[in-house]
Amino acid sequence: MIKNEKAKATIKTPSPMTSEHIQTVEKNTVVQTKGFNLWYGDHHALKDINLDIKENEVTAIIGPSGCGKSTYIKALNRMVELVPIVKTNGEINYRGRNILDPSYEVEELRTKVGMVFQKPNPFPKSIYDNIAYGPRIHGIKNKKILDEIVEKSLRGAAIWDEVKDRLNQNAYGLSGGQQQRICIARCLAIEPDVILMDEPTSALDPISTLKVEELVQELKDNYSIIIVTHNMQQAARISDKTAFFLNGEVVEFDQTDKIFSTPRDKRTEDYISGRFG
Amino acid sequence: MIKNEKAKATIKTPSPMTSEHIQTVEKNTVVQTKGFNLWYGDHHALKDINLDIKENEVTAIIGPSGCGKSTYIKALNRMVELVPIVKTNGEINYRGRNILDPSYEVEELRTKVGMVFQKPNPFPKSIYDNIAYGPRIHGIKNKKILDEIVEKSLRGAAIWDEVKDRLNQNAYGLSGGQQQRICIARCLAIEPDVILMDEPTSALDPISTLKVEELVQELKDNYSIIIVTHNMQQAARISDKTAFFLNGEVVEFDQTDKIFSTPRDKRTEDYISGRFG
Amino acid sequence: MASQGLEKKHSIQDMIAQSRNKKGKKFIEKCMPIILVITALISVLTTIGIVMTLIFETFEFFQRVSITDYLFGTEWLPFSGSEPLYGVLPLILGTLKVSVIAACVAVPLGIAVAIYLSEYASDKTRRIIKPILEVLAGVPTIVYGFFALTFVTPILQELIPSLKIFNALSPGIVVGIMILPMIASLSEDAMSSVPNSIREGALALGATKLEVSLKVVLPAALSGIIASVVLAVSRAIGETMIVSLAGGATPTFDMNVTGSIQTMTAYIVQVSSGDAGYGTTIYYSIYAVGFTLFVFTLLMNLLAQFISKRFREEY
Amino acid sequence: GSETDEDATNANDATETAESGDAQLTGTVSGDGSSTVSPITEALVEEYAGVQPDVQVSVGVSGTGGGFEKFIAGETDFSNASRPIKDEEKAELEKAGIDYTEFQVAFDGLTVVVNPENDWAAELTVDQLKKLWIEDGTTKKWSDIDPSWPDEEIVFYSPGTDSGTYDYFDEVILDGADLENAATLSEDDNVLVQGVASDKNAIGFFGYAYYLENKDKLTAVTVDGVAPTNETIESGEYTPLSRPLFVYAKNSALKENEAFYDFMKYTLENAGEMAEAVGYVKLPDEKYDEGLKALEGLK
Amino acid sequence: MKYIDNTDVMKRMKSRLKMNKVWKSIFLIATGLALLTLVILLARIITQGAGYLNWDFFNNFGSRFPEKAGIKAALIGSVYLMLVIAPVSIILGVGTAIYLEEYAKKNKFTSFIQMNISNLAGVPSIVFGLLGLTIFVRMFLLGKSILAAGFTMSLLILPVIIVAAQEAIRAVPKEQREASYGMGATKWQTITRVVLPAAVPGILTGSILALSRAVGETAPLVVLGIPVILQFLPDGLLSQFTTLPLQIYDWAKRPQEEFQFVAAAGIIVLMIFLILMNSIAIMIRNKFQKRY
Ligand SMILES: Nc1ncnc2c1ncn2[C@@H]1O[C@H](COP(=O)(O)OP(=O)(O)OP(=O)(O)O)[C@@H](O)[C@H]1O
Ligand SMILES: Nc1ncnc2c1ncn2[C@@H]1O[C@H](COP(=O)(O)OP(=O)(O)OP(=O)(O)O)[C@@H](O)[C@H]1O
Ligand SMILES: [Mg+2]
Ligand SMILES: [Mg+2]
Ligand SMILES: O=P([O-])([O-])[O-]
Repeated sequence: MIKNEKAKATIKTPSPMTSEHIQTVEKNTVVQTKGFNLWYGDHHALKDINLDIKENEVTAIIGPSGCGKSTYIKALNRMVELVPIVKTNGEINYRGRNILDPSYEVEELRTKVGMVFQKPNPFPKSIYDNIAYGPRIHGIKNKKILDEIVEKSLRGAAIWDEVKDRLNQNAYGLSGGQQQRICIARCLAIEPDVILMDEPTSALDPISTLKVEELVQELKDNYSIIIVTHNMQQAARISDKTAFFLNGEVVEFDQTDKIFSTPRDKRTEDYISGRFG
Repeated sequence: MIKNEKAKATIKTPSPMTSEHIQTVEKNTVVQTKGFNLWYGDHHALKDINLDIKENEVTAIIGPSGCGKSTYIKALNRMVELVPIVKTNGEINYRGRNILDPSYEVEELRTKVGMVFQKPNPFPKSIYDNIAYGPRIHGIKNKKILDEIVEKSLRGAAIWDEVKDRLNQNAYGLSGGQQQRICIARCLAIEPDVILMDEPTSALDPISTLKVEELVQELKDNYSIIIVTHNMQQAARISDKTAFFLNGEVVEFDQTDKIFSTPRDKRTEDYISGRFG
Repeated sequence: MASQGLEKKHSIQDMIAQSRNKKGKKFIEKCMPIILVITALISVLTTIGIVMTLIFETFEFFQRVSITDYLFGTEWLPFSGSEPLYGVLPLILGTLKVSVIAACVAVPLGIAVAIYLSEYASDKTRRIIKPILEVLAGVPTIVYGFFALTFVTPILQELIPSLKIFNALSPGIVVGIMILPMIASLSEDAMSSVPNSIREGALALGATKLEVSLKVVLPAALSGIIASVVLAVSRAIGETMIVSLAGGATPTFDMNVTGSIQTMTAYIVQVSSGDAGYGTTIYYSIYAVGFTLFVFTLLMNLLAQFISKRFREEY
Repeated sequence: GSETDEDATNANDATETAESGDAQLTGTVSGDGSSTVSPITEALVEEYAGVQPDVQVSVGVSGTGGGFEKFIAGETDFSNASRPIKDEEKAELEKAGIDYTEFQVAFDGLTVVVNPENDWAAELTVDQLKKLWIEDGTTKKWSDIDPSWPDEEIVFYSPGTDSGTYDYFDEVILDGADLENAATLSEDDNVLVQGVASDKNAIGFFGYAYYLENKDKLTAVTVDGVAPTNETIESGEYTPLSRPLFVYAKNSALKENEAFYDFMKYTLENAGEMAEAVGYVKLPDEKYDEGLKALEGLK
Repeated sequence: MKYIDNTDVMKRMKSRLKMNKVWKSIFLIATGLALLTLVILLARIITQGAGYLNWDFFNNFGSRFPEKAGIKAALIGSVYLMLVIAPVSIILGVGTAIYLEEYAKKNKFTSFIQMNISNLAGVPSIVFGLLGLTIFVRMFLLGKSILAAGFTMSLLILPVIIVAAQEAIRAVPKEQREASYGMGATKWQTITRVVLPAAVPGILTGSILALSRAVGETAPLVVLGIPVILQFLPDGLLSQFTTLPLQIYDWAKRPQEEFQFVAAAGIIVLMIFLILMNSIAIMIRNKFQKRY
């Protein structure tokens, strides 16, 4: 597990603990999780999590059902607070500021850290209104600016061509894969810094899955992406780094190719080879 | 794909089409699907399915989401009829009689062809009553016989020791894995001939999954089992034969080891190697 | 795309940052919960209002009539010039007669309708029949009252010659018809919320629809069904116009259902649309009866809640 | 409303008799009370709307007691009553500081009726009525009253205990004794009509108006040889079963509310006619003049 | 070691299937019976009252002549009453529901409010009449006005609306809220822009059904002392008025037989009013049926 306070400043120094340092140029850390614990009531769901998420990378989170993957990424934009019995301690620093600090406005945080969910969850509104939702709640009313944002976001989510002629139709008329890309576009519309994705393709067919995967690859040029997936091949295909969670702990966190070729931990190996999960 | 009318009578005759004939002793065919088609309204969900299920074997059905796996096994006990818009043609012969024949009473069929569902669905009753439900509706009222059936079925489902002291407690108090085994026990209690399982472990934790897998292996001594799974390792581990479905068609059906080592079809290979799904 | 995105990236976030910290938004965010709590408190105030309204006049009543005479007296003769008697039991009995008859009509029928709609009928049939039944529930009670008096009673008199014009049977049956849709609809809701997966579990064992309905769905929905019955019966207890019109105005303390009765509600209507002088004991008695009625329905409702909490099925 | 000429002819030219319709008034008048009086009031309100369309008169039908309750609470300008005001009510009014004046507006003849097939009891004396109606703990048969009458159980129908009609009957016929327990009581006089009309052994009593409307289905019993008719009731010959109907008016409202004064004046001028039109009996003319005089004194 | 005897099972199968058929017909008959009652009820009313339904009936005030008696004041009065009840009860009801579903923490106070609401739902309407008389007519000096009656009726149907709104709000999937919060929306923004729009059909359906109950209520208005005899239309919310059921009740008690038919005609109007409201509710429900 990794423990480096100022990854930003660290220069390439090979170390057995922080394997990402092997890379030639160390990227900026966007989100740094330090000694983070989370309880649902009495249930200790996340145990002493330490993870650094780098800029313009795709970080995959894998692990068996119930290991805390969703909980972890929901903690990163404090969505987990919607469950009233949640208690946390430790630190999660976004761009250097601890988001767990009560003075940190969640609304502000969430405009920076966007999220795409497992089940496509567009609003039962028109496609246009779905995308414009975010800008609007943040006070952007100018129709022309909104038009621009909508087009740009839909293009960004690689769905503009499919829907440009029916922006006023209800988003529920779209297929699951299109809906999911609408949700991604909706997230892009406020131009977040980090995008969290919780099994974004698990409800999609193979072709839609492929489209979303390609999209993720493109998006990482501009965004830092954290993606939860139960599909290990997917993690292997699209991510730069992979974290393996088990029973609320990070068992291993490393370059994706390393995790899949030469896992250090026996449990990681067992999981990857399909021996459980 | 396979097309043999009287598998029972067939003697080992090597053939390029029916790869199961390579086996030394040909087992009896229990369920034979012949030119079976199924529509949900206009949507052609199963296309010209031909599959022979043999006695005392585990047949796995794999394929990406939406390819028609659940639809197919629900057709085998006509549960699919619960969707009012379903239309079918072709034949499904169970022990030589076409179950699609309207004169075939579904209730009779379903006492022969049991089913275990994806999400554990015990009745909100005591454990005992859950298991005794089937025998009771079939007219068994004698308390002693019921007791015996309950014990035997729970033992059969490898959960007797865990619940024997609380048979009168509500089944909802159990964990997901236990509930699933209760459902299996409930199915065993009416002593079916065939057991259909629709992703029986997908909602379970690794340890429960293991238990259920072991159970399936044991059960095949007495039952013919058809199991849908999205976990390819699972299919490889526990099944004798595997059918790969794609877009409502059977792409390949063969001995499991063959499917996983040397698939004949490119699409099968792609799927197995995780290139989609 | 990438470079363009980068360029514009800051502009949207900048716009967002600009409009943030607007006072109005924060103010609304702070105010709304307070406003909403106030609306929520209105229902509490209503209850307090009801209890207060009833309690003062009831207190005045018990200055004049002893509580024990009221609670245990078996004769209710407030209008007797010589010696008025205020034993509430005949009124309660009248109310019970009507409610029990209503329940006998509505519970089996209502549950049968619910089973039909939830387990047998097609989606389309259900969507047509449910609203029609809701019309039945929405028929104003005075309409039912005249229906009982001018249609049901004469028919019943053909069958039971000794039946009086005013009786407990006819309004009982009609109140039953009135609450039937409530039981049918709420029970149907309870039954349809039993997950299909449980139904499928039973069907897959070879159970017939009847066996699924009676042995799986019904028990699973039992708490909802019982709660609907209790609610419907408490509605029957509170029903006013049907019993005023068709039940009569003679409180009797016997088990006869063919003769005239009076219920608590009918008494309140009788006095409040009648001749009793303001400030008389009779006048105050309607508050005492109203309070009794309130306590009755309160108990029924607590029972309903207890049942649905105690026996709630988790699926 | 659409009170046109045709309307006026139907109303026996009631509008023409109103000489107070010159000055157009506005204002609201509200009343409540007896259901017995309400048909007369309704007729008056209906006609008055033709005279003074801008005066809003509204009248509730909460029964005599209910009407007084609202009168005492100060919510109404006048209260209809089918019996004289009670002492408790007087006391409450005094406590509330409300001065009032009682006006008689019409007679209601209580009518005792039997089924047309009943040929034995069409003529009764007050004593027989007492015997019939006073509770004596037995199940009564017609033969108990007069041995020559049939040996069959009597079926009784009476207005509800809380009605003015019941009160009045109880007072003048039964002298306050309890009414026959077996009687079917109803607040709805139509039910009584139905009951008596459908049973040979039935007897009942209710307001004269209900008898008039159902003459063909019922036989009115003569009391001490006098049949209830407009003449016998107005002249006072039909005793003791005719009772006056009242309107109680709030003095302060008469003074302050010109519309109310005008409506009351209209009432007293036309009540007799309207009463007859809806099945009651008018008072002797002097009575109305007395009322008008008293009213003038309150202006 | 087989416990289930196959031939026995097959033998029983026949009788079980027969039972299934028999009971299915019983359930069907029960449903038919309920519907039949409605048909009889309506048929009787229509045969009695249809003859009196004409333009004059809608355009006349009450009258002592049955053939001239009309329903104008009552119909308009009922409409006015709705105009008060609908906004008051829906605003209070939805507000309460939002509070309970979105803001309230699961504590004693909340469950007390919840319990209180379901208790109120069972309080007889006549008791609400007593409450309205004391509070609105007397204490707030509203008199027997539309406002007083409207407030009383609003409280009467409030619990029903709260429960319907709660259910509608609860039915909005958690994912919808998460999507909104995930965009940085505040709670109130999420409620007004995501939750309420999605819940509106459910809220409206429940509210309209509750309102249709209010239209038919008689007992509380009798207690309030709402007048029946008047020859004018309301000219404001503090005006006096009357309502359909009161007018019908008054007619039905008249001595003249014709008034029975006038009453039936009134009932037809009331039923049309109700069926209209119910149909709107059903239309809303069917049009916006859940799409998640
Ligand atoms: N709202 C909640 N209340 C209580 N416990 C919860 C809640 N949500 C999750 N948990 C528990 O926390 C643990 C981690 O859950 P989480 O949803 O993060 O798992 P996951 O890794 O995302 O699993 P999956 O692959 O099934 O989505 C589980 O044991 C779960 O039961
Ligand atoms: N009730 C239904 N009505 C209409 N279409 C349906 C229905 N159920 C399934 N389908 C469609 O039939 C196809 C096959 O569905 P099915 O559930 O059999 O897939 P599956 O292979 O079991 O997928 P999964 O792995 O997600 O369970 C899908 O395209 C699905 O959309
Ligand atoms: Mg998850
Ligand atoms: Mg499936
Ligand atoms: O309404 P009453 O005339 O019976 O008081």
